[in-house]
Amino acid sequence: MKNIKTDLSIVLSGEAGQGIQTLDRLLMKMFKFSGRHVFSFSEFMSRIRGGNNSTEIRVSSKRADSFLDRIDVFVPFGHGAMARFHERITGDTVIIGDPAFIDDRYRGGGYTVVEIPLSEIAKEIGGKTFLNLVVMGLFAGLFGINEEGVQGQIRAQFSRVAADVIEKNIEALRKGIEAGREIARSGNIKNLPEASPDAMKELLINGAETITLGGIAGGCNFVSSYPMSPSTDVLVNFAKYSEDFDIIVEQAEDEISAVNMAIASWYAGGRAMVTTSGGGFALMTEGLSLAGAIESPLVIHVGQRPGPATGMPTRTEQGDLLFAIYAGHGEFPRIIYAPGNYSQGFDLTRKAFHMADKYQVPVILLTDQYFLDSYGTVPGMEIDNSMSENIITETYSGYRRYQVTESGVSPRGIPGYGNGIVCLDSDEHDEGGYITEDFAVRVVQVNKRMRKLQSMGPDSIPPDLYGPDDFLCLIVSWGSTLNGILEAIKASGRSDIALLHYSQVYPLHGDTEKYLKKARFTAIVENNYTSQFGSLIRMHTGFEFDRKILKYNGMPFSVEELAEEFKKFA
Amino acid sequence: MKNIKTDLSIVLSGEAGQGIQTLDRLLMKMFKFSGRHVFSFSEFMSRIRGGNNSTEIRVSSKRADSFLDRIDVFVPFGHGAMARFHERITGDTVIIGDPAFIDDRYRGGGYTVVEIPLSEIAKEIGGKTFLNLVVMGLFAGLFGINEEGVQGQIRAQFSRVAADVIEKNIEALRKGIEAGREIARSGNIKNLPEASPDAMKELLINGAETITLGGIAGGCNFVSSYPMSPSTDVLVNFAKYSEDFDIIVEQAEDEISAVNMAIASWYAGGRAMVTTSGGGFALMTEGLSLAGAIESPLVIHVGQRPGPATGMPTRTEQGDLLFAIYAGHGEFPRIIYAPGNYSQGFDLTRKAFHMADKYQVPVILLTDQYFLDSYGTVPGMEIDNSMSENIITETYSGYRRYQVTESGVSPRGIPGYGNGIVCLDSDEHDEGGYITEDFAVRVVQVNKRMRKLQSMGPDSIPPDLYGPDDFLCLIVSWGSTLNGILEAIKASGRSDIALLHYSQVYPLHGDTEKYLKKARFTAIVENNYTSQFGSLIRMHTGFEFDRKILKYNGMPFSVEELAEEFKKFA
Amino acid sequence: MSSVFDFERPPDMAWCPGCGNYDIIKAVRSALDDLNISRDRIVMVSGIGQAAKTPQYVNASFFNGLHGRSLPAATAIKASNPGLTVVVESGDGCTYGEGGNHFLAALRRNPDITNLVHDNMVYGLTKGQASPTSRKGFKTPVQITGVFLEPFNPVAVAVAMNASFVARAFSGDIEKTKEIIKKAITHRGYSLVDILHPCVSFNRVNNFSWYKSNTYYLDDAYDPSNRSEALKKSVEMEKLPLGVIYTNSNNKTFEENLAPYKKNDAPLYLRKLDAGKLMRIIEANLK
Amino acid sequence: MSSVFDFERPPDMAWCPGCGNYDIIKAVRSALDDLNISRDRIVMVSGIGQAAKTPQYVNASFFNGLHGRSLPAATAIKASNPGLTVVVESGDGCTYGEGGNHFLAALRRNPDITNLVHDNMVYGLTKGQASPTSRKGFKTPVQITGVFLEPFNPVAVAVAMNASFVARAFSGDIEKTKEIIKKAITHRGYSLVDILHPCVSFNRVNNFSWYKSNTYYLDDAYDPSNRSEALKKSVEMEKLPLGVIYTNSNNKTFEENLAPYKKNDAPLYLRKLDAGKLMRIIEANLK
Ligand SMILES: Cc1ncc(C[n+]2csc(CCOP(=O)(O)OP(=O)(O)O)c2C)c(N)n1
Ligand SMILES: Cc1ncc(C[n+]2csc(CCOP(=O)(O)OP(=O)(O)O)c2C)c(N)n1
Ligand code: SF4
Ligand code: SF4
Ligand SMILES: [Mg+2]
Ligand SMILES: [Mg+2]
Repeated sequence: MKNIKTDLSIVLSGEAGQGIQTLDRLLMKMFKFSGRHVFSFSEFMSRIRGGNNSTEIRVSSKRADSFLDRIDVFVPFGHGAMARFHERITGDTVIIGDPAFIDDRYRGGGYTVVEIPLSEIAKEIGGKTFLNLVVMGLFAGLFGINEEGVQGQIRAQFSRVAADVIEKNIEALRKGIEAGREIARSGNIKNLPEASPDAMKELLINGAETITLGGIAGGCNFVSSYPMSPSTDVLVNFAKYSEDFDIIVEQAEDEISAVNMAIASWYAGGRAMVTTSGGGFALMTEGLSLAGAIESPLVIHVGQRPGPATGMPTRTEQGDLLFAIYAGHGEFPRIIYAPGNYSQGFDLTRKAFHMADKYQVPVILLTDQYFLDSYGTVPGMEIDNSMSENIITETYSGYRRYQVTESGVSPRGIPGYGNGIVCLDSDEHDEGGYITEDFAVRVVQVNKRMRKLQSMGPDSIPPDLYGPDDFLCLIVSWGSTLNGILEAIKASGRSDIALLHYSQVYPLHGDTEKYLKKARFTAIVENNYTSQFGSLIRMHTGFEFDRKILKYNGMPFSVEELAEEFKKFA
Repeated sequence: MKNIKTDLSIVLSGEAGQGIQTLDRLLMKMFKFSGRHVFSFSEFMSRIRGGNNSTEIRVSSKRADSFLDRIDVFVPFGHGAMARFHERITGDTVIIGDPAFIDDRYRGGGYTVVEIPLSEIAKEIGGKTFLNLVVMGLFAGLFGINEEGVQGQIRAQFSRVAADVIEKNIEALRKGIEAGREIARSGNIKNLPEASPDAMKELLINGAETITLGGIAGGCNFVSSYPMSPSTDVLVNFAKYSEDFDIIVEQAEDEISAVNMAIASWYAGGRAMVTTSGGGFALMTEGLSLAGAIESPLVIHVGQRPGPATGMPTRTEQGDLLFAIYAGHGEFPRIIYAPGNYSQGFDLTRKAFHMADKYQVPVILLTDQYFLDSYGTVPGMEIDNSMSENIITETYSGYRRYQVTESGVSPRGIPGYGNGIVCLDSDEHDEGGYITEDFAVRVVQVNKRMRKLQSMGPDSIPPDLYGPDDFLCLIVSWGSTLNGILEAIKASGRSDIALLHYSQVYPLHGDTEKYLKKARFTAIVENNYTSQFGSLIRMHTGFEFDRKILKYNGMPFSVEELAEEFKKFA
Repeated sequence: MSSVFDFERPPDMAWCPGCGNYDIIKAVRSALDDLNISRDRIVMVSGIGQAAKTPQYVNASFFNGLHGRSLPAATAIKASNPGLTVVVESGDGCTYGEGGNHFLAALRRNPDITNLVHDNMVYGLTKGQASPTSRKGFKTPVQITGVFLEPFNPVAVAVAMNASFVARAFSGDIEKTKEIIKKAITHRGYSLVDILHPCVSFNRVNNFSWYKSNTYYLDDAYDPSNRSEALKKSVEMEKLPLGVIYTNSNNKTFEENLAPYKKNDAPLYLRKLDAGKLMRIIEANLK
Repeated sequence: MSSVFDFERPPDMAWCPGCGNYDIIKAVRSALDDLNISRDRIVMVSGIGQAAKTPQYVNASFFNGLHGRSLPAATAIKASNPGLTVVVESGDGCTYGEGGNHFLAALRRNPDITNLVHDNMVYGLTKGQASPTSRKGFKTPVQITGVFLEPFNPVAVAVAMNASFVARAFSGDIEKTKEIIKKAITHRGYSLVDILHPCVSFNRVNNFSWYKSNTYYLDDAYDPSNRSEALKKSVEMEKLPLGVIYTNSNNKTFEENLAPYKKNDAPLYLRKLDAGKLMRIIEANLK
């Protein structure tokens, strides 16, 4: 039996449609209220019912916010719930659950099994639906969490449910708590993570919500999208907030419509965004090129999943980076952000609106299923109007939309605001926006557009260096791998390793070479096959990494597999 | 007055709809029959009537097949036909034409003007429509081309026209010939290019036709496309040959349909291709990714034009290279060819079908308006069945479409041929083609797909080195810039310069580094703003060019401007 | 009832218990059996969605392509090998939403394929957003105040466009649905069957009993070749008529119009390039 | 006849002499003048094609986007600032071909925009391929044996989908076309006007006199609000009826249904983020 001091990893596994995600949220909230740091990652199949889904919840006294291989407590929710986890279930794992759901091979010899007739308990109370509450109670009891507090949470959350049902919920909870206390007493699971006061104050959020809220903080008031995993939650969240913040949320007939609507909304004074995944983004690339041609602001969220084509709709990958950078015919500047944690998710989405508006370029937010579907906590968010204001000009007679300027950015007018007219053409155009076939004008307009790459420089986000300034080994990564790498560096016990993490992946920041040259050994970590960011870095610096750590099976890196790799660094 | 020994450059300039392109073809044919090498490049506006279009015809005793700034003879076909050419009309240019069409600034002082009342002559014969024949005659007379031969050409070409109209054509021709002889006698234009016997035997072709004929030679029997300049001619040509070669030619409702049709046709035993330009290709990127996922052969022709978005629909650029390389979400192998001359246009399109079939990957043919719309001659073409045969397997009970093999290539069955069934899924799939969510199977299938990058190696086309093996300066280029660079190297008088030209631009050939390292000075020539191929080379070799020669105004490089640059090489 | 399209080992079907898709696949399998269609001469084509998984559960060749793109794929498959029976199965979102433009094109092209649209008036696989056929007022996590767009009526559009075969079915009646499917497959030309079916997970409004009480079968006297009658029937929205609503056999099929098949029926894969002819034509045209 | 939408210096118009587009733009300009629409409150939206160049020649704001994508753009412009008059002008290929799916969506969404489709039954700008409305038998360099697809009938589809305003016009009659356009612009909701016009360069079949003899005006007694009459009229193909064929004012417009406008009319650009509220909601929901 392992002594877990600060950090417990719980895996709940069952079929789609059993409500494991609901239970996940209930537990997360409960643990957070009890003063624990929490993090959970859900992995699920592309189906509505059946199959096998799971969630890993980490409960911890310090921030612990990445995917772990280790399973401390495993709760199966049905037959076949354990099969996919066999390699991760070890002698240190405590298996808690219905006797019927525990595979025979775990019985007798080497495994710690706590059999509790969970389904029966639920059935006695009134049916399967109460199973979740029993399990919630079980963990409340195990952790010795204040019973009234948990009851309060349930009463608040189910406030719209009939009174007798609530009471049954409470009963289920109580039964669970008893069972949990029993386990605690048994001493099978020792040294549970203790409460830490700062956790309680944090906000509980998932990646998708950081994008939505960041968007709202950036003044987003127009969202046109077509549902596509794993980005749909962002669309759903915007719909949820649409009435509160006067946001037009429109489900488009297809992604092509979505992106053209978003661009045209900016033209007419909206602050628009689309959310999609790789396949939908592919359909938007002509629109992206349109934004480039007419110098329209545009924010595109791309939640990556494994490709090509439909690929693995509910899994994770970082396989669309170079596509995002070069998507769209012709040449034009763009910005690509890839948040590494929830704060960045919020801040960068907010900033995306501002940068799109300031430089009149498309900004792409590149996330992935791992980022979007994992829950965790964040201390707070910066909210003011600095990124949500329209950067527009009142037009006047003679106003020219594409007036040539030193920065390449022309004052942006919108129709209906001022006496001028605002003319946009996807053909090459003159300063007034009218079609031109003049070669000299073409060159002037290309130069003007491309000049923004320079103008944007000061607003470029440098990579973040985590770890010792005098590192010997340097890991480079981008996007959602941030937390896992940081935890793995700690776990590796190596104090000579630093991480250089990019949340702005394009344009590549100028400091890159400086950092890389300093290192004795360099490695890149990417959730893809070809090391796309590594290729980008080579394209811009000539630099090649000593080691490429790549994963492309559809799952995020685990802390353990990374730590294993880091230990081997020369 | 310049003494032109081997090479005359004629520019005809007028409005859209005046039939300048028809005249261009008539003249090309006539000159070729007379034993001259010919080349012509048409540049035109994106409109049907009016505006200003021109064609530059080079008539030469040796092959001369690239765009020249120099204009030896200029014929205006209307008011305003000269304005856009002022910088290129010099004291050495002989201006021949209707007094009404010759701008005043060319009269008196420094310019050679030959006024001939061309329109009046045509009118006397019967109307404007005869103008072309008068001009044709004019050049026949000037060159002293056998009159009967030219008459024969006319009679053959207009065989379906009423007899009296033909006679009027002949009359127009004769009037022109008289005028031409007059000019010849005047001695204004001296030393016209002499005939060379080999020219007569050559085939007269344009870029678009090389793609079509190469496709047919590759066994193409299914073309689904949506019209888009400058690629429409390829579609039109396929339609023209459809009955002769049993080709299904379908105008799709949009590019998305086009690409999905083409992929599905391969599935059902067709050999399919789409032709489009950047904007249409953007819409096909999801389909491209589908081809990657289901390992479908696919041939896509992309005729580049300046972007972004609608850009300059009838102009040229090489701006879609990196887009083509990274288009489509997810990771999968592909091949990209970029023909540099007509032979390559034919050979590579033919080969594209074979390679697509052999490795079950999409193959992209990247051309541009300059390549597609310029006419010239080619000695002949290799035609046999070696590239047109289906590489398919008769299926059997238990056949599995994605059987894992060492090369990554699985025997390709098609439905209806054999007793087996052929199952294709855009989701990640197992060997049988059925959806899988198994992480291990995912990895096996990714590895299998990506292994083809290695297997394809032996079939990879190395870059061609033109010039001295012991070069000091090395120019690198790709696609349509080939001929212009070769002529410019000659014109520069520099014998230390070699050209390394890529007709396969992706995957980048392994010899690249070897060549680059040998050079004292390196330069890259590209018809774009950002030097996309240069970036690709750096991504793969770390190598950076000393000099980037880039042009992005919508026109191809001229020999002179390149030669100017080459002369400056250190 | 066993079918030649069953698997030796039954596949793990990814549909929810109680879903109408199970009934549709039964009707499809037995229609194919009834028509004696051979397993190696049929191709099932689909896009992406819950309905689009159908081909995975029919033991035959399939092309399971992109969301919304089943019709161009099916059209090309049929055109490349007209000897194959081509059946397209996909959802309402896939066919009328993402694929709307291809739906219009298929109506015009008239390939000899059968298009079975599993119409549950919702996006199932992506967890319950409105589809083009969702009724007004239908609330979802995206349409939070209810759908306010006019529902798409595929039958009316098809009849208005003078389509070849237009029918509506309801999964709840497997036998009648099977018969309609058989007519659709045997009909020469593009056959649309909009098959209403309940989605028990995401459409609680248009459930089994809703369909029961909001549909009726056209009576035997109804003549589907009468266009003006069909037009009238097709726009009925209060109670949706079921059965074959319109047929029009005046038009040739897409395949019949294609260059290769004017001379012979051989599928493309059996044809060879005539290299000599190509050589001759090149010499003749380009010299 | 001068218009506030004229330029000081007349632009170089890229249309062929004799093209019907000239008549359409005249009708549009004078309709706008008649309706007293102010130059700074109107946006012209188009895709790509010859027709799509129209906004370039009307002295007003315009959004000349991608081929086929005029309708999503126009819908979003109107939704972002409902105070603007939004007129979409594009070709038959652009609107019904590449843009077919958006056409279907616009019919369902019912934004208060006016869609003038310059229908010359051909792709003009790309030099004469068939468009969805090309008649059977029409030969082109791509359709070398003639079009064999059923022509798309936008009017029939629109009526079948219970659209808001459906009309057909002919460029040859500027005055009547103008009146139809005025009705379309003043109508609340999505208004489709399919404007037949000759393409003198690429459509030698459906020329001026063809249109003259293959169209007729609906008489004054015709009641466009009668759907079943409209359905009948809409499918007439021998002689194409001209005029307002169908109107349906039962549905709210797209904009009226949108969250922001339920409380007030202010266009999006005049609204500001309520940062305090955002803070409160975050604290309430996520704590
Ligand atoms: C280009 C693209 N956009 C979006 C998706 C995501 N997606 C998959 S299925 C689906 C909707 C399915 O609805 P429907 O066609 O009605 O099928 P159902 O699941 O209801 O049977 C969507 C939006 C996708 N796979 N590809
Ligand atoms: C995505 C894309 N595909 C194709 C084109 C090429 N294209 C430009 S206009 C046009 C057809 C125009 O036809 P129509 O809309 O009828 O307009 P018209 O020129 O006849 O007025 C096409 C195919 C394009 N610009 N973009
Ligand atoms: S989500 Fe709906 S349509 Fe899909 S399987 Fe479940 S019940 Fe059927
Ligand atoms: S091509 Fe046809 S539609 Fe276009 S301008 Fe000329 S005549 Fe008009
Ligand atoms: Mg559905
Ligand atoms: Mg047209």
